[in-house]
Amino acid sequence: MDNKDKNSVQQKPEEPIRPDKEHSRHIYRQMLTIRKFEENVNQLYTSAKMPGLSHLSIGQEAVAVGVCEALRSDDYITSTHRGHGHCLAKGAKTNLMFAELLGKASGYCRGKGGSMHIADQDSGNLGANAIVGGSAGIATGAALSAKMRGTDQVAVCFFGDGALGQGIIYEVMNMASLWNLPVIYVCENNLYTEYTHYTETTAGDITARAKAFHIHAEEIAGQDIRQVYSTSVELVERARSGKGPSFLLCNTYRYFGHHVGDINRAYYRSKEEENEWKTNRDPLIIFAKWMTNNEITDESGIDLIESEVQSEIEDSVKFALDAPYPDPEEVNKHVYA
Amino acid sequence: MDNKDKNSVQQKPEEPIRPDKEHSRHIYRQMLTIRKFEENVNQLYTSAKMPGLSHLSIGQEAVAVGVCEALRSDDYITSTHRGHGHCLAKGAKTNLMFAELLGKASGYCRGKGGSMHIADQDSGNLGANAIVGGSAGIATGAALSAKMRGTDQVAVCFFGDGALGQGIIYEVMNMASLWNLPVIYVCENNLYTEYTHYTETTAGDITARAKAFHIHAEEIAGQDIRQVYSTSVELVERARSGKGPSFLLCNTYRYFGHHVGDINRAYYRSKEEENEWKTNRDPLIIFAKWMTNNEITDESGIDLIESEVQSEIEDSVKFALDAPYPDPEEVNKHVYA
Amino acid sequence: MPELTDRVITFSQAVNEALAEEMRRDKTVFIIGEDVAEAGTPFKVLSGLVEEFGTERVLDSPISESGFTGIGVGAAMTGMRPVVDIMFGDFMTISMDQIANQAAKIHYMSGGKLKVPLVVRTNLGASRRSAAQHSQSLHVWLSHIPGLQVALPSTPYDAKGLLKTAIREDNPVIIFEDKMMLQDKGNVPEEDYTIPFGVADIKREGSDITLIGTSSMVQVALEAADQLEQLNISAEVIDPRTIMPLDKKTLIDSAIKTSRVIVIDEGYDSYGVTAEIASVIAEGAFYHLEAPVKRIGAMDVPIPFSPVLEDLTVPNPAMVVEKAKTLFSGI
Amino acid sequence: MPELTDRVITFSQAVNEALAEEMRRDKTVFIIGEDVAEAGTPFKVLSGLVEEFGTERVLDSPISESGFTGIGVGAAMTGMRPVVDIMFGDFMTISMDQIANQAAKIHYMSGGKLKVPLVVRTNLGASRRSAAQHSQSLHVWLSHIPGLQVALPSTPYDAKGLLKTAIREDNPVIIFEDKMMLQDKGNVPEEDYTIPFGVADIKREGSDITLIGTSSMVQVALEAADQLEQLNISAEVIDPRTIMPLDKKTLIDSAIKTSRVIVIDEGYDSYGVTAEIASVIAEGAFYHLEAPVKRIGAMDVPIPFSPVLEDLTVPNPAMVVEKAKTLFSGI
Ligand SMILES: Cc1ncc(C[n+]2csc(CCOP(=O)(O)OP(=O)(O)O)c2C)c(N)n1
Ligand SMILES: Cc1ncc(C[n+]2csc(CCOP(=O)(O)OP(=O)(O)O)c2C)c(N)n1
Ligand SMILES: [Mg+2]
Ligand SMILES: [Mg+2]
Repeated sequence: MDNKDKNSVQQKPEEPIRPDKEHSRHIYRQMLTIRKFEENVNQLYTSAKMPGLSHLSIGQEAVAVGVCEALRSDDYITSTHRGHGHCLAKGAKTNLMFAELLGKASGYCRGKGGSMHIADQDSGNLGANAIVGGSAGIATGAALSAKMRGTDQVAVCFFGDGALGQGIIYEVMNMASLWNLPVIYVCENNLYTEYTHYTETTAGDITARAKAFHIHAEEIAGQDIRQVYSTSVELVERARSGKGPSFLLCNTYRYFGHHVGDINRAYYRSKEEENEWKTNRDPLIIFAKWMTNNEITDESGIDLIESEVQSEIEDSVKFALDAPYPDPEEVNKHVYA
Repeated sequence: MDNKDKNSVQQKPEEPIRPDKEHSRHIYRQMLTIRKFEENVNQLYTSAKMPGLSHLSIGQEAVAVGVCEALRSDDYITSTHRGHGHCLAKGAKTNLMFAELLGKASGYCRGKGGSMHIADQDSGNLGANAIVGGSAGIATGAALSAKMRGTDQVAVCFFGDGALGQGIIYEVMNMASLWNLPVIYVCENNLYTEYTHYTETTAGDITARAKAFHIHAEEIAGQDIRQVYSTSVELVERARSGKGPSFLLCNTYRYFGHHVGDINRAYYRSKEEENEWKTNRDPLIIFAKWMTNNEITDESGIDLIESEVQSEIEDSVKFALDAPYPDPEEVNKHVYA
Repeated sequence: MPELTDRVITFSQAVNEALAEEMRRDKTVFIIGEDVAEAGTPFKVLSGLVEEFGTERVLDSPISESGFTGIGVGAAMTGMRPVVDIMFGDFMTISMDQIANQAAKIHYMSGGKLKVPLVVRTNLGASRRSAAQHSQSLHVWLSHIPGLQVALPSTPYDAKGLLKTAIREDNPVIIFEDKMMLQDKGNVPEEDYTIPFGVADIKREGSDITLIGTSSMVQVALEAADQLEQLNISAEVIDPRTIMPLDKKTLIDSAIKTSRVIVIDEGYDSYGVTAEIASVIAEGAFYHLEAPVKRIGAMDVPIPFSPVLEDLTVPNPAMVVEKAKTLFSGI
Repeated sequence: MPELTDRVITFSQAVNEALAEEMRRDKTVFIIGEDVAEAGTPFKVLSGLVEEFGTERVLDSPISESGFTGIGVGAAMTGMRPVVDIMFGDFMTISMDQIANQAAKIHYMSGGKLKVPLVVRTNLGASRRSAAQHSQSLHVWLSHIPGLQVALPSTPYDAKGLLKTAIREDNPVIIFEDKMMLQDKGNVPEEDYTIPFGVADIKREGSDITLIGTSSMVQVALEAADQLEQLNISAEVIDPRTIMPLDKKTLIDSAIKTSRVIVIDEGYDSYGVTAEIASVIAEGAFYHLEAPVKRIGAMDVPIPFSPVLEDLTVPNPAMVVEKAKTLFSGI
């Protein structure tokens, strides 16, 4: 592994595609929704209202939103254990998601899936996946299916740096390349697997792994939504127009622990590192600044979005807390279709 | 996949290490032993004296011998379903191998393993493997073990182009690179998996796959034993001296079918292609020519080797045919140590 | 029950016909696996399909069982009906995550929203001198995982009918063929038919003992039944045809009728299919059994290469007859 | 039987102690797995080991279960005694080829020449609201494969003793810990001791009914036994401790003595561990049983996330008591 600075993110030189004003505000709202959604997830956990654990993607919002904004709603995504962001960015509703996280019948999966298995067919989300690398085949299969059915749908496979350890990733990249499938492999390198720095688990050069299969690969700063969005637009266009698969490495960071219970992190990473990312590389701050600098909106516009999102989230939490649990008879339904 | 000529083999520019005369004759004998061994395996099959099927490596002798001649007897190898060559090259005896292939009690594995599972601990052969890619972990683990035990042993993992489809190969290459293990991944690209050309199953660039993990990789003409041997000496030296893993891509060809029963091959490859390799790229012919040109031996010297090998093989076949089958009580021995 | 037909074809032809018919009927059906196209698999079961349906629907894959099984799962979730070909059942060990953690659970985990109409076609059975990594019968693993269905055809007729049902099912189905049965012949109608899952087939009626066999062990049971007839023992032979779902009622009813049962399956004996079936019957027919339910599975050893050893590990009619005799001698 | 000792430690500490002691005793023992070093695994079971033994013997691996299990196999074949850590039992699906086709068979396939002294440490059990891919109990799969041994400690004492035995064994051993038991406390002697495989432990003596429990289901059985005592039913509770090898004699003898049996295991019910044990007893104690052997496994559904559903799927003492009552009421 190159002993490159942990925090280094590579800047793409080109000026990214510039979303229009309304789209910019929408993008900001989406990122903020993810952040507030997950802050509340953490809250629900610490107040013992949420069963089990949950993995927060706060800090990584620009990747989820930047990629999904480049997709159509009938395009597919597959996601991971850290999947709330992908799910929301692809179009899921916060109330049904909270309900799922609380194990309620009105949740996306009737409470049967929970945080690690949220799927929402209507928005093209084929599901989070609790097996690291477990959805790589599914995304690639969805791309094959799109090609076979003659649609121009595209499939995006989100996964973390840790999933680079799973052989299936290489198996399916090989096939995607051979068969020229419309699939984009989006690797979110947030520097850590659970509690181990990626340089201890990842030899060599990440994008070179994809390139070895003749897959077009790019590495970008995952905290800059404009870069993520514009690169994604290019890669989606490639896939949709039959130019085949690609690999997008997004350098990013999770602010919280591996899961909500991972509070004492000093043995694997420093407070300084966390602060550096939170302060100088926060995707919301960066984008808000760009919006105000470019007169897309002003402080009060941002405050308005903030309060709208805040009240949506509050309503959603309330909806979920009030929602009923599934009936006991549900337990052995849906084993077979 | 580069649409490179099927038969292309890349020549390494440097003059290989030149084995001394005696060693040259030994190398020739080893290659010839493999060839004659397998010709007799085919014979035993067609005359219905061998149970099951068997995969012949005739045509690929230079890879097995070139690599194993660079190893010490306490170095390790792991092998494949097409493993007779590796096994003999590492030091196994033809009589005990024939006995194993016939399912006899005096075989290397008491008849329990057969062609696809021959192992010979005494010569450092950790076993053939009937799972494509199945031994990649074992070889890498042997290298880790050597490092942990503080020996300077080296492990070689032989596998075919088809094994490049198995994810485990990439998982273990990653770890071998991270941990700087003394392991050499030897990929024998004989152009086909079972009945499919490797270009239909292998995207991109093979050595780039290893290099992406920062593994030193070389591609050589696998029909030229001098090249195989000299490159192997280098790579073994690297591994032994703590410089880490490497990957050796050997371009080669199997003359026979995927297994002894694969007689009608026209639907997947041409007679012309087969003849081209047998005539112009035969490792035995090439090396014999070099030996005579360089006065290492003359025609009669080669004939002598031939007749010695021939009689050894004849004795071995006879030994195996006469050997007794295992006792029925053997059947449930060795399930547990 | 088989329709009356004079047409006799092999097991292998029946499988091929089922695939061809379903692929003609439904454009979303496709095949993916190693050497499935021009080679038609090493067993030649798929010969001719690529010629009719092209390489777009008969996909030669790299040797990536985990990857292409996963691709099958994803394709199944998005409108296709893939038939994933795993060349030897032993290789499913490599794709068990995709089968047992993904395919099996997605419908349930999504609260019933997503479906995985996937077929995994693979095989089981020893006796081919292929040694320990090419001879296993691992069907019990799959039967243990909720969400999967497991079919074990024992005749050409069943092979065609069960495979068609599997392809039309909205759930993942693992269908195991015994490698030794591929050339077996039997009556197979030309018309379209399917065989419902969870319905056992009484292959032979009898009154003194029930022999329950799966896959090629049905033939072993039938041969044993013939031999038992010589001894004046009337054996009923039942083939569950699918072991998940399992037609417990037919098995228990027969056990109640005959009061003696032997279960024969080619998986390893311990913790195998025979254990489930034996325990279902021991419970369901408890008050009617004259003797304990007996189990005959493959010997609990890695399958040896040497023919003299391998043959000892697989159940055969003589073993069944011997075991049956002990059930009548009083103990 | 436990030595007399006052020292009380947790299950997790017992495991940690076993590893530390074996690593001190034998330089060839090492640990490999995800986040095993500084993090000491997410369950913190290995805390402190890397500090004592260094990163050379406590290896943090990439998330490559198949790869590092294979590395374990290779290291085991060449003089080391690896303890491979699979974070959740569900992830073994990814390394099943390395476990079932390689580790399990190498000794046999090599005619007894090669040995694989490998330990795979993993877990089983639901109830943590971790949903379908982090809650399974797949131990029956391993028990089905000849060449493997399977240990299921149910107390801190057994956890230490069985793990030590596993590490000293010359065969591959899969040891499953229940995630819910890690904080359970119990008496554990400081001295070195091992527990032989294949020897069941009678955790409580009784005369009216035998409750056979595995892993955390031993505790469920013990609680059920307490409740049954209130009903004047004397329950014997037996823990097989290893299910491969299985101490059939102790189980059958108890069944003969009590004449009624319930088997409780947290794997899926169908084709699970309960099937094997029930059928072994139904056969071995056939002439002594007053009622059919009853099985209680996990419900045959992917484990649901929602607590209200998940709790329905796992066997509990009330279910055992209810089932027991039916065995005494006539039919
Ligand atoms: C196959 C598998 N192995 C191990 C785990 C346990 N696990 C869950 S998340 C995780 C780390 C994943 O790291 P990464 O892919 O970088 O994603 P991140 O958590 O950083 O988003 C691990 C090891 C798992 N879920 N699946
Ligand atoms: C995991 C696995 N999948 C499939 C097979 C069946 N199979 C045996 S050999 C082979 C082709 C191997 O090709 P390659 O690796 O190039 O080796 P070669 O036969 O050319 O020496 C296949 C598919 C297998 N043995 N193992
Ligand atoms: Mg990460
Ligand atoms: Mg090849």
